[in-house]
Formats: sequence, C-alpha cells, structure tokens
Amino acid sequence: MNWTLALPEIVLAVSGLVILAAGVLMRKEEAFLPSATLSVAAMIVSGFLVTTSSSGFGYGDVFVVDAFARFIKLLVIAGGVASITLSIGYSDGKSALPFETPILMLFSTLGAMIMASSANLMTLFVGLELSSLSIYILCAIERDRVEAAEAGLKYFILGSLASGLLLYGASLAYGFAGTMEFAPIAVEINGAGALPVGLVIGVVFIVVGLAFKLSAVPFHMWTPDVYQGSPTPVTAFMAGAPKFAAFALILRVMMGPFGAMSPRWQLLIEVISALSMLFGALAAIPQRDIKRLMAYSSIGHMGYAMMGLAAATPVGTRGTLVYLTTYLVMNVGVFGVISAMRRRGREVTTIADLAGLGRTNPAMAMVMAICMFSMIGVPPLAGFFGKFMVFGAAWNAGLYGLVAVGALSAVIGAFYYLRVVKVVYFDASVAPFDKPAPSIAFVSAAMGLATVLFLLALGPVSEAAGAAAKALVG
Amino acid sequence: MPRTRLWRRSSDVEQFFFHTTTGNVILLVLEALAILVPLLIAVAYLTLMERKVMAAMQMRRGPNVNGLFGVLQAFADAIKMMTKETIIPSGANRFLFLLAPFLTFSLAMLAWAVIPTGDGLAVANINVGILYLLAISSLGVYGILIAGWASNSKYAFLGGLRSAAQMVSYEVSIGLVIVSVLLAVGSLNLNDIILAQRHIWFCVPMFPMFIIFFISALAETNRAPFDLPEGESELVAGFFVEYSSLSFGLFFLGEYANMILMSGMVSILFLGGWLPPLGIAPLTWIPGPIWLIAKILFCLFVFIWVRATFPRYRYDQLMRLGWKVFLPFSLLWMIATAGFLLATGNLPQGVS
Amino acid sequence: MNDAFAQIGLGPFLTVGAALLVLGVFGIFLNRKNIIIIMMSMELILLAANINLVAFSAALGDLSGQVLTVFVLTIAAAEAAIGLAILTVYFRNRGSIQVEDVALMKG
Amino acid sequence: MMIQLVFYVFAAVLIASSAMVIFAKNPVHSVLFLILGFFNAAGLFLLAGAEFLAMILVIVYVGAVAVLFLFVVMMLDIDFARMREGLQRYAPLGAAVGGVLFAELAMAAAHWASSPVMPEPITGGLGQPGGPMTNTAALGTLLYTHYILLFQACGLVLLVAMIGAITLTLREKPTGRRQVIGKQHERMRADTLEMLTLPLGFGTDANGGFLRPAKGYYDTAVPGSYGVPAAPEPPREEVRKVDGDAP
Repeated sequence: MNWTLALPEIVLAVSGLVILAAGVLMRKEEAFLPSATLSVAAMIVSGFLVTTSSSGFGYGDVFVVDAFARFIKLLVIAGGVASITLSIGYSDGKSALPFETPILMLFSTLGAMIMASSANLMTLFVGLELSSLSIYILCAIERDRVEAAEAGLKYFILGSLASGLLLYGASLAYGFAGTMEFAPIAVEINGAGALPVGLVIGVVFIVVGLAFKLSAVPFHMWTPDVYQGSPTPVTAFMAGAPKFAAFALILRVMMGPFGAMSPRWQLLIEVISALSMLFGALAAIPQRDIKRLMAYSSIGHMGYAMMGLAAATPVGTRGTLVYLTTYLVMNVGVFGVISAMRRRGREVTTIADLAGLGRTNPAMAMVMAICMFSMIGVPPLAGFFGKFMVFGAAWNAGLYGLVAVGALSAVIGAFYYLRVVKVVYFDASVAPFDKPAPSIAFVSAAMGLATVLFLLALGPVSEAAGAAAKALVG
Repeated sequence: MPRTRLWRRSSDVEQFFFHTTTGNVILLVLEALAILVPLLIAVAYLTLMERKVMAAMQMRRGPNVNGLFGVLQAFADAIKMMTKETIIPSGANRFLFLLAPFLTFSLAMLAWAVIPTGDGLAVANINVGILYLLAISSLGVYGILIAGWASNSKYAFLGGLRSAAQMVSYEVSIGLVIVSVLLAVGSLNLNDIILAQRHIWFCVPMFPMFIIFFISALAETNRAPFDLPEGESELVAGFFVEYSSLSFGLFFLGEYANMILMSGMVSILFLGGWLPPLGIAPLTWIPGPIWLIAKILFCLFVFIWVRATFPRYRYDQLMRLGWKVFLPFSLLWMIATAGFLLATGNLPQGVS
Repeated sequence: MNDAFAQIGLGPFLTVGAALLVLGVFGIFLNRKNIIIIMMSMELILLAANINLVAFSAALGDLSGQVLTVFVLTIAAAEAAIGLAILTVYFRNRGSIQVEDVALMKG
Repeated sequence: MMIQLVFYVFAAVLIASSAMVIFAKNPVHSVLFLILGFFNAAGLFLLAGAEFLAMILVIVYVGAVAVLFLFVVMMLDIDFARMREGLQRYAPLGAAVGGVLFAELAMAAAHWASSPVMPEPITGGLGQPGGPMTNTAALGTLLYTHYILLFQACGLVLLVAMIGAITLTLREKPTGRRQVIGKQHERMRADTLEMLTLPLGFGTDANGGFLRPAKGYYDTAVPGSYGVPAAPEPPREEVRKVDGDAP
C-alpha cells in the first residue's frame, strides 16, 4: 500500500494535534497567535506536499490522488490560509477568539481535502462530516453573542439534516451496486439497462445533500443567517474551503459513478443552477448587511459555477474549476475588507457603514471596488474569465436557456454590486474605521492585486484546471 | 450454539425439550429460574453479610436477634419493607417513578444471562458476551436518572445527575480495561476469556488493570467511597430519597445485585472465573460453580471492607480520578499491552 | 446471509428504514416545539440509514456496509455532542429553545 | 415463523416509538422513546446478523448519546407549558407529502433490484473456509487494514467534537477550590490538626473561638482559586494554646 498518497493530510492532522497540545499548555490569552501562525505554516507545508504528491489509488481504494484532487486541495488550502490569516487580525482586542479557532479551521480544511480525494462513498461521508462538524463549532465559537449561537444552531440543524439525507442516499446506492467505490458503481450503472427507482432516489438524495453544503437554491435557507451571525473570518472560511470541497464531490460523483446517467440529472442541475443565479441576484437587492449581501452573492456564484457542471463536458468542468479559483480570490478580498470594518474596536457590518470609505481609506475602498467589479464580471478582472468560461461551456453544450438566465441575473446582480461601489465612493462619509490590523490589510491588498492581475495567471490556472478536468472525465 | 448437557437425556425428554418450541421455552424459563432464584437469595443474604462484616470490623455484633446469628434478619427486613405504604410524591411522574426501580432491578438480573458458571454453562453462551455485559451495565444509568427526574424533588434530581455523570465517566475506563483483557484473549466470549486464564489469571500480569477495574466497579455501583449520589450529608439520600416501601426495596435489591454482578465480572475477567487457582488434583475436584461463588464472595467481602474503611470522596476528586488518572493510565496500558503482544508475537489470531 | 435474515428478506428491513426516514424528516420540518426534538429526529434519520446499510450488508454478504455503520455511529455520537453543546450555548444566550424563537436575524 | 414474529415485533415497536419521539408532549418522554427505539433497532441488527453493531448501538447510543440528550433536556430549564402547542398548521399537508414519500420508498424497497453485475464482496474473512470468524473479528480486520484511513479520520472527528464541546461549554468557575493533589497527600495529621486539652465549663469563645487549622490549609489549594490568595499566604498566627489548668 502506498501510504504516502495521503502524506499532506497526515502532516496536517499530526500538526493539528501538536498545535492543540501546545496551545493547551500555553496561557489562554497568549495562545492564539502561535496556534494561528503554526496552523498557517502547517497548511503551507501541506500545500507543498500536495503539489509534489504522486497520483494513484491508496488505502484499499478509498482514497485517490489525481490532478483534480490536487487542484481542489490547493484551492481549499488557499482558502484556509487566507481565513486563518484574517482571524489573526480579527482576534485582537475585545473580540478575542479562542485559540482553538485556527485548529478547527485546520481540521475542517483537512476534512475538505479528504473529500476532494474520495474515491468511495464512505470517504465522502467521513470527510464531509469532519469538515462540517468543525464549521458548526466555528460558527458558534463567539459563544456570548446570541447571533453567533443562533447561526451555529441553524447551520448545525440544516447541515446535519443534509448529511443524513446524503447518507441515506449513499445507502441506497450501495444497495444497488454492492460496493461503495466510485469506479465499480460507474461500471455497473453503465452496464445496467433500466435503472431501478431505488437508485434514482438515492442519487437524488446525494445531490440534495451536497447542494445543501453548496447552499444552492432551493437548499440555501441557512446561508444568509449563518453568514451574518458567524464571526467574519469564519464566514470567509465557510464561503471558501467547504464549498470547493462540496463542489469537488459533486463533480466527482456526478461525472464519475453517476456520469452514465447524466441525461437524468442534467435537468436537475440546470434547474438548481438557474434558480441559484436568479435568486442570488434578486434577493440580494434589498439587503442592508454586507455579510448577508455576500451570502446571497455566494448563492449566485454557486449557480454560475454549476453551469459548467450542467454542461457535463470536460470544458464545462474546466470552466467550473477556473470559476471557483476566481471566486476564491475575489471573495477573500471582500471578506478582508469586511474584517477591517471596525469602529472603536466594535465590528460594524451594514452597507451604510461603508459610506465614504473612498475618502477615509482609499486603499480599502479600492480593494472593495475591484472585487465588486470582478464579481460583476467586468473584463480585465478575475471574475470575467470564470464567467466567460462557464458561459462558453454551457453555450457549447446547447444550454441556451441557462445561458440566458445567467446573463439576465448577471445584469441584475451588477445592480447591487454597483450600489456598494456607489456607497463607498459617493455617499457622505461617516466616521472612519479603525486602522486595520496588518494581517487583514495584507490579505485584502494581496487579493485585490490578484484580482487585477489574474490575467497573468490565467494560462497556468486554466491549464491546471484542464488537466484536472481531464483526470476526472478522462 | 450447543446446549449444555445438564442431565442424562432420555430420548423422549430430549425430543421435547430440545426440538419443540414449547419445550425450548420451558427450558429457557427453567434455566432463567436456576440463575435467578439463587441470585435473589444471594442478594438477601448479601445485606446480612454486609451488616455482619461491618459490625465485625467495627467491633459490634450486628443483627443477631432474628434466628440463629440473625439469619432471618433479611426476611424480617423484607417483610417490613413490603408492609409499608407506597408513597408517590405529588407532581411526580407516576409511570416513570414506578418504572425506575423496576428498571434498575431487572437490568441487574438480565445481565446474568451470559455469565458462565462452568465450562460453557450459561443461559446464553453468546459471541459478544462481554459487550452484552457492558451494554447492560451502561443501561443502569437510566434507572437512576429517571428516578431522580421523576421524583420531582431537587435532592433526588441532583443525586440522579451526579450518579449518571459518575457512571458514564467510569464506564470509559471500564471499557478500556476490558479492551486490554480482550487483546490478550482474542475473543469477546466470556467462556473464552476464562479459558484463556488456564495458565495464569489475568490479575497477575495485568495487576494495575485489575485494581482500576475494581475501583471503577465501586464507582459504577455507587458504593462507598464513591457513594456521592446518595451522600446523606448533602443530598439526604440522593436519587431514592422519595422512594419508600417496595419500590425502595427494588432499588435496594438492584443495587446489591449489581454489586454481585460486578464482582462476577471481576472474577471472570481477572480471577479466572470458574477455574481453580491451580490445575492440580484436589483443587480440580471442586466443581467450577463453587470456585466462581468463592471468588465472587471474596470480591464482595472487599467491597464491604472498602466501605467500612474509606471516607467518602468529594465529587471533584471523584471526577478527577476517573478522567485524569484512570482514563489515561488505562489507555496507556492498553497500548502497552497491544505493543507487547505484537512485539512478542503472542497476539491471538482469530480465535472465535 | 444468515438464516434469520433469509427468512425475513430485504424488503421489510428497507421498509422500516424508509418509515424512520419519513418520520425523521417529518419531525424536522413540522415540529414547532423545541430544537431537541429536531435533533432527535436527526438521530432517527441516521438510524434509518444504518438499518438500510446493515440490511444491504446482510443481503449482499458484503461487510463494507457494516463498516460504514460503525463510522456513522461514531460520527453521529460526535454530532450529538456538538449539537447539544451549541444548543446549550444558545440556551444560555436566549433562555429558550423554542423553534420559533430562532429567528433573530431577518432580511 | 418465530423469526418473522420477532422481526415484526421489533419493527413495530421501533416505528411506534419513533413516532412518539416526535409526537410526545414532554421532551423527556421523547428521549425515553428514542431509547426504546434504539433498543429495538439493536434487535433488528441482531436479526440481520450484525451482533457487534447491535451491542455497540446499545453501548454508544443508549449508554452515552441518549444520556447526553437526557442530561440536556433535564437540565435546561425548559418551559414545559409552552411546549404544548403541538404541530404546525401545515401538518396535514406534511403528512400527505410524507405519506407519498414513504409509499415511494416502500415500493422501491419491496421491489428492490440490485445491479446484475456485482464486484467481489468485501467480507473481511467472514464466512470464508479455513476457520470460523466471528462478525466482530471480521469487522475488526477490515477496520484496521482496509479502512484504516477512514478509521483514523473518524478519530479526528471525535477529537473535533471534544474540542467543540469543551470550547463551547466549559467556563472556568469563579467558585471552587482546586487542590494540589501531591501536597494534599503529603500532608500529615500534625499539619492540620492540633489536639488541645480544654478546661471544662468554658465556651469556645473563651478558648479563642473557632480557628482555621494552623498550617497547611492554604498550602494544598491552587493559589488564585476561590478563597485562596494568589500570593503565598503570610505566616499565620499560631493558634492560641490554652493551658490545661482552669484560669
């Protein structure tokens, strides 16, 4: 058995244990910074190991490493590193988070990595739970704030309902195929003529479970409240790592074992995608809280990313992966700015609080504006390329209706993104924010820059995404 | 699974008892009675034994009025208890209030189904016997928790919560101790566990585990020095403060039956069950059940001895002992056992 | 496949699983009383999946279903612990665990 | 026949008690019904030949998880009077949808069709020639070899649960004196207890009042915990000794 296949995961897990032990021995107030720094370091090391890891199946064929898994893992790690860095800046002063926060983020990232590498329904479930359980705790980690507790409770209830349904679906798929491994299931579904209704129900349940984690319409109810209530770095994390992993799973499951039945689920995915895009655009308009706005925005973005999946082609998968990369960059940028929104040590999160940021803090305003334009999909910025690729893939696959819905919701979405830019630059300024913590300033500046310069990285990224898509679809 | 041959079978009798449903049921009932009746008598006399032993340790005489040496004392107590009035507190949940003592009592009886009293001689000689015991003993918590809650009284409630937390905590270390024994045996069947001790009882190579198990058994049965749940000084009488008459009697009996059960577990896991101390002639003439009874009696004596000797633990000390001493130590010991067996190549392979 | 299972067959087991699933989902969506009931409904859903897995495992003569059940039992225990911890935190803040009270944030 | 009867009893009680979990008015009753349900589910597992899982279900679920539920239900001071509102008004609609879902699932269950081609089953040695292997041994063999990665990942899940439960709910109590166990054990009788011979006919006040034990009282507690100064205690006044003679 080639146990080195899971080396990045093992390194991450062991360093998580070590950091936890070290943190327990330290004094409570002083433990956060070391544990966050060490977690970031461990994740970077693990990221390097991911890039150098070999491909293949391991651990009784429950675990697979291929270009696709590596691509997703790197995205997940990048999201994790960014959120932990944000949490360093967020956690000074009054609203100190406990030192377990970065460790839980680390374990959640680990779970997401296991999900990305799953070649078996069991791996899928265990990875998903490791990733989600950590996030349930993270949502409520500011335990004296009622909103945080409520966010944690909501996410827990809906999330565990989703994983319960997913598990039930998995059990039905297992009953049909007699195995939990993806590859044999694919072979069997190819071979079977008429698919029994039990299997179809199972697949529907699995899709529902994963769509819950993606917060795609109609399984999005939890998103706005949870995004608003959780601490900002946790929200940034939630919008990143677990979504990429859930996407990885949905891609892997749909293109792999259930790929042969794509005509059956294609319509389902199309509907989910169209509804998510439209809902994300329309429901965001009346929002006044920036975190809530970002929640609806993420629902919309998941809809766009799903367009590539609905195409059910390698090009579509590549488009989805590039879209996710651009989403990571601009999303972290926005959350960097949101983390810096503090007045006299207290966090403020309404859009109105951003008024006049263009005068009081031009750099932050610039990052915000760049990310907002990128989210609309204005050409030289990152968001444009992602959108372009998924729209192209959907167009090529003949999903004209979906493309039309996508274009419509992009236009509607532009309205509320532009409103934020308007508030930032043209509204009368209110009191300036506190000086942002260095780590937050660094993350948001870096992400803003990356959004602008994404053009330079487009070649390698889309090449890697193409390789990943090829590894997945073959 | 083969039924043990208890008497010489004549063919008709065999046909009836072993091959017809009615016969099977009758046989099962008889087997159950063969265990339960002696058990109930044993429980009755355990109370007497406790009073006599404690009296001897405190240089008193103990009960000596009813019958010769007070042998009828147990029955006198029983009659007294039965003739008292059953009081159900107002606001109590009637059904649950009455269910709780019954639950405690019947669980203590149920567990005996798998205890082997001789080679393969058990009502049910099942593959996962030790897990069954663990499962039944982990249910004991409910009788107490329900009693505490259903009484609608704060002392009872506090006692119930304390007791539940205590039992759940000590179950962890009991589980780990059992795992280290199982590592050396390679089977979950109680009979196999005993047979594995033919050469040496496990209390010798695993002496620390033996001690931990015994102390955890004290805590698990809420016996002194861990009888906080019913600590008179703080909680009046803990979870059964509101009970009287027969329902109290059932609790009482259940508690003592649990003591016997725990002693039985200690004997089976560490003292070689029905095996004689040495496999030589005069000792092997004595039948297995007698050995088992002797070992159980010894353990019970230690139970009482401890009660007469040690002062009660404070609650935080109790929890500290369970979580910070026993748990890590038994975990370490388990790893060490596994490592030792693996290194010396003695790991039992697939014994069923 | 053991004798007892062969006599009963797969169908009845799956039906029990389905009934538990439906009851669990029903309990989550239509319960207006308190959140603990919702958490218990979740346990019912997981139990439904477990019964399915064990039944399939027996029918197929394949142990991987039972292995997944072991994992599910472990994870469900962890989930219950976390859920109840979050519930306790919520209760400390709000003083209630009514379902309709969980609506502080709107919009 | 007997087996079928046993199955239907278990199944019926399981489903009935699950329904009662949802419909019972008192949450404590709900938890107790949940326990009853798990018990019967364990019976079903036994019938399906999963003896290890049946026992684990009782030990883990009934013995630990349900106790947690009971603890929380009992300790949270829930307003039971408000609980009696019952189901929402959409209940009939929900019941109809649920009924349809159940009918579909039950139909799928009754006519369950597995794939015509099946990969080699993973048995972990159970039921293979060359030695009897119990269900437990076979499961263990699989868990520790084939599925070791997932087994370890489950360990991490439990660790995460532990971290979560502790960070979310543990609060350092301001009251409560913590002990230094080593010092507590080393303490001799003479350090804490002083035998005095007191004259008859005088109250405690006349003999200096009640006094804390002379030494060692604060030594055994963790400095800074309740009632114990953070700094080492200044030497205390000696207990006034009273002569044996009457004044």
